[in-house]
Formats: sequence, structure tokens, C-alpha cells
Amino acid sequence: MQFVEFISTHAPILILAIPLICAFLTPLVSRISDKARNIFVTCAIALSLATAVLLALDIYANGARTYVFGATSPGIVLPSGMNLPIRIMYEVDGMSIFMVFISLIVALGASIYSWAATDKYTGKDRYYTLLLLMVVGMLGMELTGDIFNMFVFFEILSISSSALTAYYIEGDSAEGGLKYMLLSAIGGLFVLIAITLLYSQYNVLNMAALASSIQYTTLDIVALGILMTGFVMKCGAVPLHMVTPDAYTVSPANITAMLVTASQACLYALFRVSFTLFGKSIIENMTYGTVGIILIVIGVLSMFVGVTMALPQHDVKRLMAYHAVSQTGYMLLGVGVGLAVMGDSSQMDAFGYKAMEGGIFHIINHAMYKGLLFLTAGAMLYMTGTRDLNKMGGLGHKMPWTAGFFIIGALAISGVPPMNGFASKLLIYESVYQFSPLLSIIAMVVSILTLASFVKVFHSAFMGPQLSDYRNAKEVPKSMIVGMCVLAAVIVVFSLFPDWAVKTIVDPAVDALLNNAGYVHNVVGGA
Amino acid sequence: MNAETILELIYAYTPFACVAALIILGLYCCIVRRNIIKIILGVSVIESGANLFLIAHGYRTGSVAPIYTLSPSDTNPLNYALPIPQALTLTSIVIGVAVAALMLSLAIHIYRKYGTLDVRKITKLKG
Amino acid sequence: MDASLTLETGSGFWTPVLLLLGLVVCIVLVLIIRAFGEKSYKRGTEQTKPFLSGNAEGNKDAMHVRAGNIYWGFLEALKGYYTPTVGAHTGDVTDYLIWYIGVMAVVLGILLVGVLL
Amino acid sequence: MVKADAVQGESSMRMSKIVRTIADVMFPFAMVFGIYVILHGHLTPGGGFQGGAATASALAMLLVAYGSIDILHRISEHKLTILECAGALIFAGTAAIGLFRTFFYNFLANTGSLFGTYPGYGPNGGDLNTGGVLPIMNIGVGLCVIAGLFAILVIMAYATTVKEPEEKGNGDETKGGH
Repeated sequence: MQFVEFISTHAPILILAIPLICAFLTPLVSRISDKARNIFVTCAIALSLATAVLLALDIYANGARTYVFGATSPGIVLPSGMNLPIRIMYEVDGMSIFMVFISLIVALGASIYSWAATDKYTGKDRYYTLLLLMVVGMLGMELTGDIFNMFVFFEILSISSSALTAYYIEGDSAEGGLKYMLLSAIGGLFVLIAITLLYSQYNVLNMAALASSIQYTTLDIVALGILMTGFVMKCGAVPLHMVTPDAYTVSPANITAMLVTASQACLYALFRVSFTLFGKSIIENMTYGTVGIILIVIGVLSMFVGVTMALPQHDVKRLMAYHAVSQTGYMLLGVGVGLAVMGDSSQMDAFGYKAMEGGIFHIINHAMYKGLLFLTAGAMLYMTGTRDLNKMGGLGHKMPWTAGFFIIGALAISGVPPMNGFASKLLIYESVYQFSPLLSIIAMVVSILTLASFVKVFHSAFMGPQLSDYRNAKEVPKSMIVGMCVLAAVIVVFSLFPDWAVKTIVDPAVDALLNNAGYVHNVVGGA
Repeated sequence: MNAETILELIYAYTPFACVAALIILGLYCCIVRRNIIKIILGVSVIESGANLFLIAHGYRTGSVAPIYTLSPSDTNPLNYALPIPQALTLTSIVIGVAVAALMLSLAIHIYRKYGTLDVRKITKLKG
Repeated sequence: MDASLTLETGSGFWTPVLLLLGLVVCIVLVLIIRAFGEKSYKRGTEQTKPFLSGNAEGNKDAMHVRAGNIYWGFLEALKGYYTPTVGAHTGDVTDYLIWYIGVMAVVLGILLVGVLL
Repeated sequence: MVKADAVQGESSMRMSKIVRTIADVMFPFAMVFGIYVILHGHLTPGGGFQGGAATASALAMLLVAYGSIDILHRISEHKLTILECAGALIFAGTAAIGLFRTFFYNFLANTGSLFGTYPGYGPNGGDLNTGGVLPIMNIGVGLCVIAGLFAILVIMAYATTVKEPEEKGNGDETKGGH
């Protein structure tokens, strides 16, 4: 019992510390055997997930938690005599833990998948170290309550993910990795400049303390713009999406699935900045509409350009990458509508809350089905040795499991009832319709085009007669199927019980984003 | 406004002018130059600008280094330079080293595969 | 948790289990109707071969409609949209940077103007 | 894994005898300086990363003088990886020991034991035996940075000497924390 209490007290850091320490143990463990290392890495992620569940139960019951590093006890936010926090601290609320679930579930599926998917390559100990570091980067961004710490983890995430994108130098992967790294580096530097702008005015880096003291001066507005653009670029929204398809195309399939969650970690950072950090000041200065409309415009552009660019692609992963861009647009649209009416409580109650519910529910749905789709694309690549849809055909005869998972993912992403994608899109359609009917109609058209392009993939890859090139194709190894199963199982659960999912994990996340005063109160007190 | 105030203003704003110059130079280098190595150098220049920006906030005129044991005995505690921006700058330098190392090693691989470092020719991924 | 099977969506609701039940009913109906059909289908006979207006069936590999041919008409009709959009994605990393700086300038402009208004 | 054989241009990579001798002479001084910066990280400007970078640049001097092939005969990339991980584990492990209070808790400070004496009041030369867990973490980060940077340099130098494509290992040392 004492052990559970210990874990529960230190859960915010244990979620992060377990993958971090295991990342550096991985090269030592891999001296024993490959299998031991694979199991070790998966266990690390699973342990972290279990801790996250424990923490989530506590948070849903008792509200947000803070964890202060280096203090004599985790709860000492303000050391004696201080009225602003000086130590690095983690602040975990419903939104953070929601994103932690996404990252860890996808990482779990991807790590199991990579047991067999990487078996023809060498240098796997460093590969797994980087994979765990990537998980650490995402978790750090999502858990931290300190804006500079967020920048550090943002960079750890960029470095490890672009190193993994280019890890197996085949064809053009170095090009994709370099582009991703270059844009992330410059985006990160501008984020740092924005953080400096904030620090120079308020002498504090803690997000809650910053949020309580921000005056919305011209420098603050500049900082907000730079932060927003940086995170929008990393989450892959049009017109800054161009590096996203390039990197997603060339990376190994399980890494692509994790890149999706990496981009969502940046989406989380965007929401955190615009709702929590600047939430109070943009309401006071009545500019929530402007900020919200920026997000909506970017979201609608992403939806439309992403899906139309996906249609002519013949590289299966590039096609899916454009869909990732397009689906990011739904989240930006849903949450952007919420942001645009944030200061108006009547509109907020009428449709803003539902729109945010839809947008945030779509984040977890998208991570699961897009992860699953990328994993099936990896399975096709594993068997056929090509990403080119023009060369594929008839794989359904030999790969029934992959085909089945592909159907689940494709139906979910196209928003076909009864899949989970439909539930979150319905929330978005109905609430956005009250904000502006045109946006809702565009969202529906995009959904139809999504279905069209996945019909194209399904037809050209799985249907048709068996081709002579792939006469020897067979189902992919078991661990890859298990990895896909993890994500497919989550999709099925969310499809059958959307209300349970929304009430249990999505609503606390929405409340956490909107409850800006509570976030501040946890740290600074009073408020 | 006499000459002394103007001079003081110039002293106060010189670091920020340098920051702006470094960032603009770096961006210019990234956008106009075609060689990948030079683009990576441009990123490093922007990074120096960001670091200078951070560190410039930690200093005020006449302050001493924030080393407790080595400072003169009559130092006013308010007269120490701020240590936090220095720690932040160090962190950002570490990150910069890792980023530069990664990008340069990727550039080596690109040169092997494509036989060129010209970004206009490294466009297999497009459309 | 007060979760139920029905998701309230603001102006409507959504119950996946009801839809699934409906689907099951439909499938049962289809199967029942199918059971009334002819039972003369035999595997491996002439019956199962594809019928192409009396022409011989071509090579299996050639019969598959490849991805490049799907939606050809759609793409051809929307050439005016696709040519510039695809062309904008040059693959040149400096262009990406220009986009980034440009969008940052626009966002900053909108935010700064938003305060003034 | 980088193999030190099957390489062309071995002789051309070594510098002249003058350069090698001067590198030999300067090497201990550079090493001592780097280690000084690491060990005094809690007293003077510097610390794990700066000292590690200085030490790695001493090693880089050898790399320039002798060429990557000679260096890879002496120390394998694998050993460097293990050293790097050991450094990172010292850092993270020390932080994790503090978990009986909080992560990163400085449990050694002011206890009188190793690195635990009180810092003297007023101006003084500084006592190495202070700082609690900070020196230990500095040593961990230092090890990590030395091994990581040196591995990157060796591999990049090696990669530019050989013509056939080979599998790469790249930088993953980004221990930040402020």
C-alpha cells in the first residue's frame, strides 16, 4: 500500500523518468540479447502507461497536480518568502494526462511493431534509445508547467524524431530528416526568442505565474504570434505543412506513427499557449476572436489543401501524411471555434464547448487511426518492398490481417458510422454549423474526399487479382500484428462507447483548457 | 536630452541591435544561400542571436558575476548579474551543438546519396 | 462516471450500438433473402470465370486497375487548382523557410491589428 | 558498427610528425583543463557540458593529428556508447535517488558527508567538497558529453574518409535542464 502511495505521489515525474532512465539502459541491456532489449523497451513504455493511469485516476478525482523538482516535498510550490515559483515544476491537469495517454498508447503499439519491423537492420540499440528519448520529449512537453522546460523537450523531440526519420539511410530518408530538423531548429529558435521576450518582462518562466502576470503588451503579442507560428509549423498545418509529408514519407512506419503523436504534442503546446498562458489576457483585451479565427483559418486551409493534395499521390505513406495534415485541420477547427467564442459564455454554452469536445476527442481518435494506418502502410512496405501504390495490388489475398486493420483505420478516418472518427466529426459538424454553416459544409466535403482517397488506396493495394510480383507475399510477423492490434482495439472501444470516452477523458481535458484560473491558482495561489 | 543620455541609450540598446542583426543575417543566410552547410551555419548564427538575446537580459551595468565565494565582500546582493539567463543560454547552447551535429551528419549522407549540397537539387520529395 | 451509450452532440445524439443493431438486422434480412436464391453455383467451373463480352481474359497483372488511373478524370478536371498547389510544394527547403517567415509575419500583423481595432 | 579496417587513404589522414608531437605535448594540459572545469562546476563558471566540451576538443586535437582510423583502433565506438550511457545514468540515477523527497532533491547538501560541507561565508577560495549532488551530476554530464561529442566527431571524421555507404550513429546527447 505504501508502495502505491509512493508511486502515486511521484507519478508526474515517474511517467517521464522511467523512459528516460530506460533509454540509457537500453544499450547495456542489448548486450544480453536482442529479444531482452525489445521486451525491456516495451515494458518501460507499459510501466509508464500504468503510472499514467494511476495518476489520471487521482487527477480526475482530486483535480490538477503540481510536482516541484528538488523541493523537500513535491507540493511546495512557493518556497518561504517567495511570491513567484522559482523551481522547475510539472503541472498535470486533465489535458496533459489526456495527451500523455495518446503518446504512450501509440508508443506502445509502435514499439511492439518494431520488434519485427526492424529485424533486417543493424544498430538497433541506438534506435531504441532514440525511440525512448522521443517518448520522453513528447511526455516532457505535455507534463511540464515551465515554458523553458517545454522548449528543451521540444528540441529533444525534434532531434530524436529527425534522427529516427533518417536512421535507416535508404533512398531519400536523409533528405526528409534534414528538412524536418532544419525547420524544427528554426522554429525552436523562434520559440526561444518568444520565451526570452516573456522572461525579460516578467522575470519568471513558470507558465502559471506568467499567465497570472501577463499584461498583453506589444511584446507579449509578438511573443504570442511567434509561439503560435512555431507550434503550428511543427503540428503540420497548411501553409507550413510542407515538411510534414516529406518527413512522414521516408521515416520507418512505426516512427511515422509516433511522429503523428509528436505533432500532436506540439498541438497541445499551441493550445496550452493560447488557452492557458494567454487565456486571461486575450479575454480581457477582447482579442480571443482574432486568435480563434487565425486557428480556424489555418484549420480550414489544412483540411482542404491536405485532402486535395492527398488525392493524386501514389506513394502510400505520402498520401497518408497529407491526410494527417488534413485531420489536424479538424482539431484546429474544433478548438479554434471554442477559442473564438471563449469570452462569450452564452455562445460557449451553446456550441463552443461541444466544438472543443469534438476537436479534442478528434486528437485521440486521429492518433489511433492514423497510427494504425501508418503501421499498415509499413506492413505493405515490409512485404512488397515499395511504397508506390502503382506497383501494388492483390495484397488482400495474402495479408488478411493487414487488410482488416486497414479497413478499420480507413473507415475511422473517413468518419463512416459507427467508427470513432464519425463521433468526433459529428460533434465538430453540429457545433461548428452554429458558428458558421460554411465551415461545417467544408468539413463534410473534406470527409467525403478522405473516404474517396482511402477507397483508392484500398482498391489499388488490397483488391484485384494476385500479382505475380507478390506471389510469395505472406502475412507480416506476429509482433507487427500485435502492434497494430493495440491501436485497433482502442479504436473499437472508442467506436462502441463514444460517450464513455468523451465523459471520462475528453471532458476533463476541455475543462482543464478552459479553467485558466484554476491552473494559475494551483501555483500562485489566490488568483 | 543631452549627449550623455543618448550615449547611455546607445549602450543599453547595442546588445539588442546586435541580436536583431544576427537574427536577420542568419535568416538571410538560410533563405538566400543554396549550400546546405551554409544554411546550417545560418541556423547557428540565428542561435547565437537568440543566445545573446537571453544573456543580454541578465546583465545590468556594474554588476558582478553571480559566484558567491569569489565576489567582493561588500557586494550588494542586488548587484549580482542574473544567473538564470546564463543557465538558460547554456542549455540552449547544448541543444544547438546537438542540432548542428545531427544536421551536419545528415548533410554528409545527403552528399553521398545525391552528390551535391545544393538545396535546389535535393528535391526528391515534393508535390 | 455517468456515461451512457448515447453521445449528446449539442443539437443531436449518436448511438453506435443502435446503428450496429440495425446493421445486424439488415445482414440477417439479406441472408434470409439470399437463402431463397438459386443453388446452382459451382466452384471451379466455367461459371466462375469472368465474362468480358466473349473476349479472352487478359493477363492477371494487366487486369488490375493501378492507383495512377483512379480519379484521373477528377484530377484532369481540376487541373487549374492542382497545378499551382502541387507546384507550390517545391521540395526546396529554403522555400519552406520563406513560407514560415511569411506566415509568421502575417500572424503577427493580424494579432497586432486585432489589438488596435 | 564502424570497423577500423577496409579503409582507404590511411596514411594520408595522419598529419606530419611536428603536428603529432605538439598534439601529444598539449594533450595532457587540455585534458587537465577540461577535467578542472567539470570538477569545479559548482564553484566557478562551467560545469559538465563546458568541461566535457573542452575535454572532447582535446580528444578532437588527437583526432586531427592522427586521423580517425588510428583512433578507432584504440577505442571502439561501442565503448564510447557505453561510457555515454553510464554518464547519463549517473545523472538520472542521482536525480532518482532523491525520490524519497522529490526528483532532483539535493540529498547530500549540508550533510557533512561527501560533497556535503557547508560553503564558507563571505569571500573565500571555495571548497570543492560542497554542492551536494551537483558535482556528481556534473561528472555524469561530463562523461556523457565527452563520450557523445567524441563519438560524433570520430564518426563524422570517419564517414568523410570512406566512400562506401555505412550505417550511421548520431548525436543523442541533449541533457538539458537549467
